Amino acid sequence: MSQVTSAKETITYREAVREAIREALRTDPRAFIMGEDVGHYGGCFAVTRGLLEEFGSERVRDTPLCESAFVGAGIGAALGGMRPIVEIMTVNFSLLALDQIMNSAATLCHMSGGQFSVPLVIRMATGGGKQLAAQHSHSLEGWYAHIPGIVVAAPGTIDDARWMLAAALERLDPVLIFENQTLYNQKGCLSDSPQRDLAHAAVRRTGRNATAVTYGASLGKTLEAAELLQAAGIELEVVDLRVLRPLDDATIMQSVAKTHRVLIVDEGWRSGGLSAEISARIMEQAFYELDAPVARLCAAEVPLPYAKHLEEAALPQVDSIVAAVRKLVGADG
Amino acid sequence: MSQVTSAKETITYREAVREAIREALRTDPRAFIMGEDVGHYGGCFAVTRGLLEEFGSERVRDTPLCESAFVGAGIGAALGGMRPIVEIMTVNFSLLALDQIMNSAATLCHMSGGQFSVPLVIRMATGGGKQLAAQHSHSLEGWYAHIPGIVVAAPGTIDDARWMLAAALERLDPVLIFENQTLYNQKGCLSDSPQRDLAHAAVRRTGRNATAVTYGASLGKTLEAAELLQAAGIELEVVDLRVLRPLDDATIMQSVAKTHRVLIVDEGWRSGGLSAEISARIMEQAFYELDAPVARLCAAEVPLPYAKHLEEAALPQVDSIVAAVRKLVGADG
Amino acid sequence: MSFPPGVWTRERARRGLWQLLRIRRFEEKCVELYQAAKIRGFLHVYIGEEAVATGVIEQLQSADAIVATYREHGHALVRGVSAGAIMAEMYGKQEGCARGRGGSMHLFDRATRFYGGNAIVGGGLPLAIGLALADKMQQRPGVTACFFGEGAAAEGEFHESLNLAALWKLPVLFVCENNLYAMGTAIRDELASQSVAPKAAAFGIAHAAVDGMDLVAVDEVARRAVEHVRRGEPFLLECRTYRFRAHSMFDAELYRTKSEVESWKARDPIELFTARMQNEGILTPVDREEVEQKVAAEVESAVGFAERGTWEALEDLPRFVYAEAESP
Amino acid sequence: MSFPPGVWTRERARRGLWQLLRIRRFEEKCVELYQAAKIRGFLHVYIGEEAVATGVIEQLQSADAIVATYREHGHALVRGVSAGAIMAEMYGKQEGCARGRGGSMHLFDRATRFYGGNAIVGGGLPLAIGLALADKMQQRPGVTACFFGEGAAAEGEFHESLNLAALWKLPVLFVCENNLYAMGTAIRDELASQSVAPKAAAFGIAHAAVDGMDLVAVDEVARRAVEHVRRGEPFLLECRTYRFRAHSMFDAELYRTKSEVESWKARDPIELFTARMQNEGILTPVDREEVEQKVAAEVESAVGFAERGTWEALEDLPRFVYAEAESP
Ligand SMILES: Cc1ncc(C[n+]2csc(CCOP(=O)(O)OP(=O)(O)O)c2C)c(N)n1
Ligand SMILES: Cc1ncc(C[n+]2csc(CCOP(=O)(O)OP(=O)(O)O)c2C)c(N)n1
Ligand SMILES: [Mg+2]
Ligand SMILES: [Mg+2]
Repeated sequence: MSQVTSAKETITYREAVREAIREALRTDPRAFIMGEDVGHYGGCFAVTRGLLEEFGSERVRDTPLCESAFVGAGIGAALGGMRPIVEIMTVNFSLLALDQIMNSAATLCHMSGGQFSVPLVIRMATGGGKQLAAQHSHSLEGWYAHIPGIVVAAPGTIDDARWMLAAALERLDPVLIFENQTLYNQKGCLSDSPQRDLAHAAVRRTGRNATAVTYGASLGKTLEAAELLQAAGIELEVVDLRVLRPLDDATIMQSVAKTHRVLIVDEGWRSGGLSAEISARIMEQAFYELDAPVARLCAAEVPLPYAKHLEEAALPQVDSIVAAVRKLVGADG
Repeated sequence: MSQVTSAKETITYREAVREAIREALRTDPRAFIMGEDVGHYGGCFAVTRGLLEEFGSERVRDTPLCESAFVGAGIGAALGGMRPIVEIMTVNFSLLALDQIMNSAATLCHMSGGQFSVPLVIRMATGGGKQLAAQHSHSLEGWYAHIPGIVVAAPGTIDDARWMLAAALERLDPVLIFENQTLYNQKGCLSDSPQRDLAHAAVRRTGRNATAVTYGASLGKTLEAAELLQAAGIELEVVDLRVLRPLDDATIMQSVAKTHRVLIVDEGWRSGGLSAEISARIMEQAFYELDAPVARLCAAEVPLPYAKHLEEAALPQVDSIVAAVRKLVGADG
Repeated sequence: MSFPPGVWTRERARRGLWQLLRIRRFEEKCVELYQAAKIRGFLHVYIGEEAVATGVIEQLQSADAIVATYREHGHALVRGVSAGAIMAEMYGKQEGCARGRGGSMHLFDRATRFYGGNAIVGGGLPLAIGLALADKMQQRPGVTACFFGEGAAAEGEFHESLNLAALWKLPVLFVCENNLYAMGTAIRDELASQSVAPKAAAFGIAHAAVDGMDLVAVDEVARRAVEHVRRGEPFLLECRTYRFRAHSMFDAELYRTKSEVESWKARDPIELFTARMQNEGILTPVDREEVEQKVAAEVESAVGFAERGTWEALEDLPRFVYAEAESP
Repeated sequence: MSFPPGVWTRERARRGLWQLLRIRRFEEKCVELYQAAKIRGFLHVYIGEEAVATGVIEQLQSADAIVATYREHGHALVRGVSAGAIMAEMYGKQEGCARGRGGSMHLFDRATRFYGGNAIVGGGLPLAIGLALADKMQQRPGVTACFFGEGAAAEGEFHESLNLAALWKLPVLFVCENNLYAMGTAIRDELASQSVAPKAAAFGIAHAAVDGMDLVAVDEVARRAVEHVRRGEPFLLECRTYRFRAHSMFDAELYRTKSEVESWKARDPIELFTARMQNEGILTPVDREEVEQKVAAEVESAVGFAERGTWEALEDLPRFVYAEAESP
């Protein structure tokens, strides 16, 4: 297991998450990680590889298959003074634990009149693009962001993969962290100024002509699209939401006030997704700034199919982002 | 058990649902109902009272507490040629079955390339207003409307309570019917022209000055508000969505084109709720018709509290609807 | 059940009777107050089952934890949550043990490690697993007692939680309150096998079934069960009991006969215990009278406390959705 | 396992061998094609476990139903889903048995009542309950066979489904493929009790455990189990087996030793069965050779079929989200 701490080495998103977990386990005796195959297998996406050897099976705890019980056990352990990091393999399986998440984790603080809090982190992989079909590919993080009482984070960069967990563990509330499966192999450098921030969106690229609001796996695609658009003389500002609940309205509205045109790129399904919320907030808070209706580019409303060409067509891609921005700024006619 | 079939008698919403179930059991030998306490207890909201005696315990089937398994069994029975009506006591408990609903019911048709379909109806109570606190009161129907592969219906009138089930049973897709718990005691007459429609929104009141888009329990409150507003010279058009997935855009946009001002009233939480989707669609389809930004009046983003005054404050009420409309039309200065 | 010598001193017997009566009289008052519309929402009373909470919780120490269901007034009372705070909670007052946000189904009390008040059937079981895991990982000697009905034993979380408790050797006392019905569904329609305790065997978990109407019996078996758990292994205790009243305030009781109910009332845990203690010469009719008076005063004072309570300000509605301060 | 006379005619033995080999050779080809990037997504092979699907499914009739997991190529093949349609599915072609929408984990076939291909562990169990309920309510004599791993036995749905099957006396054959691991988690870390069959006892469900590497044994026990189910009661059959390959194509196999794998390979179900049948004089080396050739031809033809397949048009992406026509 290589030690990756220098800011200047290239590391993968996977390694960044692993370092974050390792740091938590090293620095906080209350922290432990549990989930299916986090130990002996090394994590279904190899995120936790090596941690069992370093921290032992109490703190890197393999669970049987029982999402509801081990998420609930995470809630209970948090109530009992621990700082559990629960890993659910992928978001589709988290539905088995949704009762615990919504009816317990998200409500206990309020229901108890503030006596109890649930400092629990739940990490899970999300998203399509790996041909894993309709029971392993959905992007439900935006949907989770509907639930009061939880915080929802979606690290889209190596830095956020590295530092958001620490910020999450500092909170006393349940924080869900969604790691897009297509990002694990992404390589990059850690920046010199770690941002342990769980409150703000980030402008990843500035531009004058239009704003793209996005997060997670679409961030990279959108930045690529911005590059292509630049060549065509269209300057796209790219806002990375980072945190899906609570949303950082100020950063979004600032960008709207600057560009007056907005495209939301979201790998979740369109109807009732996070993209709708952002559009609605812009409607409410920046209606008179708009030069054109806010546009959305989302996943097709289908259970994601296996076949590569169908799956690709179902998700936002660089070319469809380019096309949507061009349409938004009226570059096509 | 009184026979309620004449259109002119007054019946309750509860009785209307019961009649709908009875009709299904009488006319289709494949239909049966199952769920917790639908039989001997008579249904937790007394909806199914008397049906066990009439149809026997095979077709009015009490289940143990096991939401995931009995919803999954409904899916399997539908695959096997039956027409199950599954009752989940309230929407909060449906989270225990969400894996079956999203990962199986909603995907099987697509995943099997159209070979299988799941003609299943799932009914459940939804909504707050009865001081049942944070594990029995939420309005998640709009959230469910995010899921491709299912149909979501929310009968807000006695007629719809009576006739939507038949329309649902005619479909080969999973249909979720959400009955707001505060409506069961509502009384009214059945209209002469039963509408077995599962595709259209309905304009429940016409008006020139603004449109309120709503459904379910807020429908009555909104109509009351319209009455009050009328007295103040403000004509509110009231659109009852009826079906939350798929949404009937045409009816909404027609009303927008007429009034140019829209308030969405939704007892679901605001962020990422159905209200956002409607606002976003109006943004996309009727932006240039708008004289003011679309406004939303939703549930406060809290797990619903027990105390009456707190719960009331957390939900849209007649006076808050009136105030929101007045603000929308600029009646307050 | 044999009568172990020395266990039931007069003091202890008075205390046992006191706990039983506190629950009974408190809940009788709740029903009255429900009819007077002072209490709303769902109200599930425990009348008939008092010996279970009393017999089990009296074995616990202050560092132990409790997870209960929506039928938990009795558990909260025996545990030492103040009757006034419970009543105020049901009134929806700010002085309630959940500041009026929980109501009857969601009593909470940090001071006594009373973790609710869970109204999702079976939902408390995983929480208990986690609480016990936290105790174990922090080398604290605590026991977590988790109460649930036989109806909950059909839920998958029951199975998942037992498996985790056994695999991880967690100090959880599972207390199944088998009152033969889940709402209106009789146990024969709920569970393929009609007793719950043997289900623990499938996980290698120690277990016992006991007459839940008999405080002496529950007390004895629960003591041994708690000792077992304190040594670091789970235990499942099934208490066979019966609820004398309707499931909630919205129950026409179509599913059982009056005579069945009456036959169980003949084994009222309070009368059983009183008679037994009087027969053994441990208590006298005067003890009963005195305890009744003490209890009546406590209930009256709880109602007074609730009546005098205040309403949480509306602007505080959004509080506690997220934590306000570092917890200890 | 005694060798019941007359069961294994030459014809039947050749057929058994043929089914075993079809799975083995088909999946060996799949692995090759995965490495060649013709197949993508998750691919879970059944190599080592072939005697289970073969031994069980050969007992079923055409009106029976099957629910399987993501490790289901073998089950689909034995059931009679065409190898070409399965391979085309893994290629993502329109001619695939799920029109390319499912891939390896989601094989479906209406004609043979093959209900998937479920990739939520435990998720198929309730479906099987419902299919069996539908058969029972419609007075059809069908058996529903539901396959799942020992890992699934930790999920709550296992418990819930067994309870329903027992309560409602449903014709479900639960087949637990106990291959000792759930991905990389060994059974001792998954289940408090290391055998699955006795869990059925907690529900009063008839059960048996069998050596899943021995086709003769599985065949015999499965026949009796299916007869039992056809009389209208559930049965749980645990097959002790082992997967020779990695869990999926993304598995470094850190959790088990090479020597453990080798020791199981010494009990390869195909070699065991071949040797046994040859020892008994039922089959000859020539039989094996001929069957191998037949199988090789089938696999080759399946690949050809998949290669020649076509891509679903992009505009058909939204199809089948909702049903297109009345189902029979
Ligand atoms: C998951 C879930 N399903 C259904 C309900 C509705 N419900 C409340 S209590 C109850 C019966 C529970 O029976 P049991 O566990 O035996 O407890 P008892 O009420 O008899 O004490 C039901 C069905 C619920 N609260 N939670
Ligand atoms: C609900 C759920 N949780 C986790 C997974 C990821 N996963 C896929 S297979 C598997 C192991 C299952 O083990 P077992 O049931 O024994 O079947 P086997 O793979 O050994 O045949 C896991 C954890 C999943 N698909 N579904
Ligand atoms: Mg009960
Ligand atoms: Mg396995």
